[in-house]
Amino acid sequence: MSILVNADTRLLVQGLTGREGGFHAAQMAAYGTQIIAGVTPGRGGERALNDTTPVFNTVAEAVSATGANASCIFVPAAGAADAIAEAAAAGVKTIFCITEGIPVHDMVGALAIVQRHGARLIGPNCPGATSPSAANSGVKVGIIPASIHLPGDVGVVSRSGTLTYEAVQSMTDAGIGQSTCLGIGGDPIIGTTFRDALELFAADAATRAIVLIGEIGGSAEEEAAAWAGDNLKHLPRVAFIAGRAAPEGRRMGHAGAIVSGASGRASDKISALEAAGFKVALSPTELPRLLREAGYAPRS
Amino acid sequence: MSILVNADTRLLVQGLTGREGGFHAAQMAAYGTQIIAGVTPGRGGERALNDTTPVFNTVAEAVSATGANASCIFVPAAGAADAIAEAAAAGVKTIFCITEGIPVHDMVGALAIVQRHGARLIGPNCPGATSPSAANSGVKVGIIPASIHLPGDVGVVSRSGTLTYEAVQSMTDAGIGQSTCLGIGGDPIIGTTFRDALELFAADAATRAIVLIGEIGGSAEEEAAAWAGDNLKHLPRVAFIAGRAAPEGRRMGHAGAIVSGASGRASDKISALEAAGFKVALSPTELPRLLREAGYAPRS
Amino acid sequence: MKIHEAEARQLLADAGLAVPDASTATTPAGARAAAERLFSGGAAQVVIKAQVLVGGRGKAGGVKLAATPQEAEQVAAGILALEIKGLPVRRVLIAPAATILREIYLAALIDRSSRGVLLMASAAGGMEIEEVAAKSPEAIVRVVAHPHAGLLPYQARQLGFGIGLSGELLKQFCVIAAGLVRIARSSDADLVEVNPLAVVPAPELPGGERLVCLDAKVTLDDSALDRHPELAAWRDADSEDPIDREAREQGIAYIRLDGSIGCMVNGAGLAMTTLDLVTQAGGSPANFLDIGGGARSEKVAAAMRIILADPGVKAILVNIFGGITRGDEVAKGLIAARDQQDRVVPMVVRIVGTNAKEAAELLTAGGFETAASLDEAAEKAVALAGAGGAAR
Amino acid sequence: MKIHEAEARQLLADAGLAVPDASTATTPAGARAAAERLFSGGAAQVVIKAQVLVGGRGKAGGVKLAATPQEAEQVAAGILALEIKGLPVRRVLIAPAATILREIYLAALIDRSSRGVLLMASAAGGMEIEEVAAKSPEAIVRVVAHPHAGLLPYQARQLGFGIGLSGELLKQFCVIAAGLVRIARSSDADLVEVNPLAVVPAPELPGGERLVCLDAKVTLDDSALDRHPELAAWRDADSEDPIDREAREQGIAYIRLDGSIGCMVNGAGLAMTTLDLVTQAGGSPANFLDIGGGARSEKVAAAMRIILADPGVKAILVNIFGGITRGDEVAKGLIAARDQQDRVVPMVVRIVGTNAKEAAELLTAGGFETAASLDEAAEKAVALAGAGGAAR
Repeated sequence: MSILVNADTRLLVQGLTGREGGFHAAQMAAYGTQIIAGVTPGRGGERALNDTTPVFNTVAEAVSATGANASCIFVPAAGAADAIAEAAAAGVKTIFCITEGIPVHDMVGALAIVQRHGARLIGPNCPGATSPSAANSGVKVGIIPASIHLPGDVGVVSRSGTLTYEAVQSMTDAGIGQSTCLGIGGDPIIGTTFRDALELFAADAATRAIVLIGEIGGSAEEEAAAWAGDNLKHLPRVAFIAGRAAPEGRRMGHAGAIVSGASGRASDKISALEAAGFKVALSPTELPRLLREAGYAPRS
Repeated sequence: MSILVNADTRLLVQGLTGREGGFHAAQMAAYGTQIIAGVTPGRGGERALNDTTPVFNTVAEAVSATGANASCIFVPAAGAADAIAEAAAAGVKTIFCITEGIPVHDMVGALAIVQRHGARLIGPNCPGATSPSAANSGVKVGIIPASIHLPGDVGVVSRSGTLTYEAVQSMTDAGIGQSTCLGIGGDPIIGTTFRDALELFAADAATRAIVLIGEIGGSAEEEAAAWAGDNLKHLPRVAFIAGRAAPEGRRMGHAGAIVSGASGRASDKISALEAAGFKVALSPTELPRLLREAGYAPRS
Repeated sequence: MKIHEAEARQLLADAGLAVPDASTATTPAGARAAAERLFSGGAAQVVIKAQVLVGGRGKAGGVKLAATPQEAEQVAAGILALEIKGLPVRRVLIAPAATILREIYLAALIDRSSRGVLLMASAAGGMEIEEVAAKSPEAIVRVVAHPHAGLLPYQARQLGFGIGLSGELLKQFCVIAAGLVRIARSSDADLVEVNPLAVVPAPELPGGERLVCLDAKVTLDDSALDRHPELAAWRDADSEDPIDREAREQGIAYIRLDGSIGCMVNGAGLAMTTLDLVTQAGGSPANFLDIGGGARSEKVAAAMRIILADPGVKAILVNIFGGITRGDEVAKGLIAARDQQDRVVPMVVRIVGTNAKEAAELLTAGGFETAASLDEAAEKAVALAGAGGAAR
Repeated sequence: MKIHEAEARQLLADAGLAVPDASTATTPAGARAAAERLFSGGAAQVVIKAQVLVGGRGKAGGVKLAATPQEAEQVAAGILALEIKGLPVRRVLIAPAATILREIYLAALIDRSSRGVLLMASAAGGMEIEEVAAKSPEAIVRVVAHPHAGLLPYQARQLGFGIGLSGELLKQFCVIAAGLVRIARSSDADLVEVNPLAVVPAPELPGGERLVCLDAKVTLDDSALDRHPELAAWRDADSEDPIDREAREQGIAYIRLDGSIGCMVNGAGLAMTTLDLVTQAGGSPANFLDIGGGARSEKVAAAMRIILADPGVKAILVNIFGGITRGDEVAKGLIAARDQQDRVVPMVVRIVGTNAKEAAELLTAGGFETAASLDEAAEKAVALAGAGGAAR
């Protein structure tokens, strides 16, 4: 049906009473997401989202009172790693962290706690995930604009925010819909990698093609390609890598986007993806054409 | 066949070149245990146990060179928790720690690392385990004297050292043999609890009765009894609790053996065990008689 | 190792927690001087507290208020003359008396079941936690700290919200809770307890209240004292019995009891069992004594000295199950010890296991009474102690 | 944020690691005075090192020896007159020259793949680790520190044995390796590198050798600087371009490049893509600029100022995909910015997503050149930049 978020997602929003959290929670609810609880320490007992949604002091209380099974975190950077740990320890299994600017050592600790509790983190510094759905209302968690989506069967995974919107919009404009569109975040230390996302898509019966949108820095695209070469043969797959024109040694906005020495170059990533059977676009607008060339046809 | 140690045990000894480690390793080998490696940082490249056994600087090297699957630790207290972590991180799944006097906060950390790597720790401050075997040579790991054992089918689990020997000797003298005899250690924080041991015995086809030897302090006996009441109905079971005459508030030798306020009393443990169908002896020498009264008969 | 309130407060203060300024004194005059400082610093009343390593000092008259330096001196003189549960009061702590609005209980302790550092908090401070646990167990909130990272912020909040705190008090509570875990970890403490953690007026703060640690109890892990020489120096050697000190220095676990049968055993579990069987046989043990594993003859002789230092001992039971410990070593130690002894008491010896045969020969040659089983040894010891075997 | 060697050495020394005594100077006379101190302290030679935040200073003549205070003054004068990779040398470090027996590489860094702090060590110190990785990757030993407990003792030993150390040197190595992880964690550093970690003679020690940290490179996590004001104060504001500083203070990610087309984009990935497409269309970008999410009109105006401060800019491409960012806000900012501008350069604007329609109306009313797709916008920008669109 989709990956990570679907009609069974019972979402709690950490930071629901904040400006960002409140705004995007309303957007999510309007798209069809079940938002069943909020957590803001010190605001327990209030109600939010036009009085529809209870707010709790702790995630543990929220989970025990509402049965939330996913969380979306809009907590400021200084407290976000703690919010992630709190969600994992309370038994939330799917945790999206939208917050950007979390100190990287905080993330090392938070991720270890996530793993210890058998949870999954998406992000931080990520736009979230949307699973548009033709059958019933779609579900989105995070900040991806609802308007760009079309229900369909192409899985999209990306390290960046607005670039993803650009790519998805071009697909939607070309009549190519998405099973799930997932932003994994641009930080050096993230919970869900490209490879993890590909594994999820590979196991999802509703996903019939893959779009991977990477960028310079690190080797996550290469690692995903190495896995995909052996395990993703059955799916048409295309990719785009941002940063071909980026100079060495300069951090291009994202904390993770930096070419250092021989590692992290766009050219290496493109080669690795092509070797794994990905068609690699030179512009996001080429993605629909390449998908078709890779053998993908939208179901009519 | 037995629990924890058996003919497949490929043992490495951490601290093999020390006085204690060398002495007990020789005893284990004489009993039939396969000792395939030793680890002493800085002594890598030497050979020990009459030149039969290679010594390595690190557990990782030892495991990769020899395929060791269990470890017995005789490292001094200041380094023992680190030795436990090293064994777990190197992939050793069954780790016995004989060392006593390890700071308890060190054990909190070491146990978390053991769990993170999916390993099992027995001890610390424990005498180890022996699986006597009629079919082939027995296997013992730790410091339990070989002479007290008789091959058989009663599982023995105990928090103490010499008291265990006393109990096992009385069984052996009465012609009642053991499947495995396990000392879990007398410290407040230990890797394998009474309940864990009972679960292992319950799943072992070669164990047909249980002897549990507890003592004052904590509530591990009560927790084991609560589990056994529901899950151990098929096995005759007897117990002995040391410390009926102990005064409140004084630590009786073992760091774990203390009656504090309303908790840790012998009388509560005895009640809990009796409620779970254990026959409770007033002296270790009564155990053979009570085993028979509980319906156990040695196979002839 | 237990440490006194005064030192426990210092650990808290060193960790940056809110602990009222206090001094200690060993004389009434010293207490008066300390009180004078506090009164001139603005205190309306002072509290004078006996520094003894047992509970219940309040009920025993060891905690009193004073409104003037003169009164402080008199009160201190009274307390310094007390003996509480057998322990003389050698030092008092003098602190400003606080206006307590509410009392909270908070402790960090090593917990066996969760195998970690457990935080316990209750809005019902001031009383013993065992009492709260018995009366209203639901009033106790528990959280297990992260095994390596200590108390995480969300865990501290969980505790604080759990006992009904909010706002400024919650923030202060979180700092204190995390601090207790930090102290437990950095000092290798088994227990760091603040009771009461008091809510006191603080007109300068939003909410008008703040938290202060009015009493503190810390127990250090004996196994870790080697790496904390500065804490080990806090051992209250004055209040330690000389015999207890010798046992500690010899590595012998010794606890004096009230009976007449001295016991020497190897292994804590077996030693407890020996006490149980002596009691069951109608006798009364004079001590718990574990000579440990692999004990040599010198240690056996030391153990004998320790046992005989108790004038109540009328008979001795030696029970050794040789594993690491060699039976013949113990037998030699017993023979040597008997030769050095001033006082002769009847003795029964049971040695089995490693080198038991050699031991038996030595003992027989030495004319010792022996026993084959532990039950038999206990019965013989009770008989040897004779009418004196009952409790003194 | 990169910090200079001098400050990096201080972090190491503060953590108790073996770092030779050193001073810094901003004048030749200061260097002479520092050298005099070292010579009178017993140094046979001193090394004078340019403090610049780029690699390769040795090859650029920024590291030199001196045998007398006079020579140190002359050498320092020469180095202080250098410009290395475009950066003027404003300060030198003066340290005693060591007798190096062997060089080791050791670093603690944030590692994406293992999602932890990775320790890398190599017996081939002195060269860049990338070079070692290319030539003999098997010579690099790696260990990932525990996520909360830091480098565990066994992990430090694994590293040390892995690069062939033993005895006294191994012990020292373990202390230093654990220290680097401690520094990385306590300072929120992405990288703490010691290269070379030198083996030097130490006749006083068993083995006759010891380890000293002869150079240090530390990069701090920008996201964590707020909680380390003492480290943030080390920012080398002198060597920071005023425009870079304005961008940083405005929360705008800005990197100046060599081309003629100024770019204003929301989102790092989209900004990189915009650069790629400008390049692909035959143009040359003048900068990377990400105004971030939810930018308001004031921030748009600031971004415009920053772009136009670069005299090489001949045309501007604005590419906004509205999500959190509202297109009409950006359009208003652009209109306001144009009104404030001294310099007028041609501009093409593409705004899609949230409030794109309102934005389009504003832009059309304002007479802006617009584009529907990113590809079209890139082509128009290249055309607007005209002949000047090639690299300057």
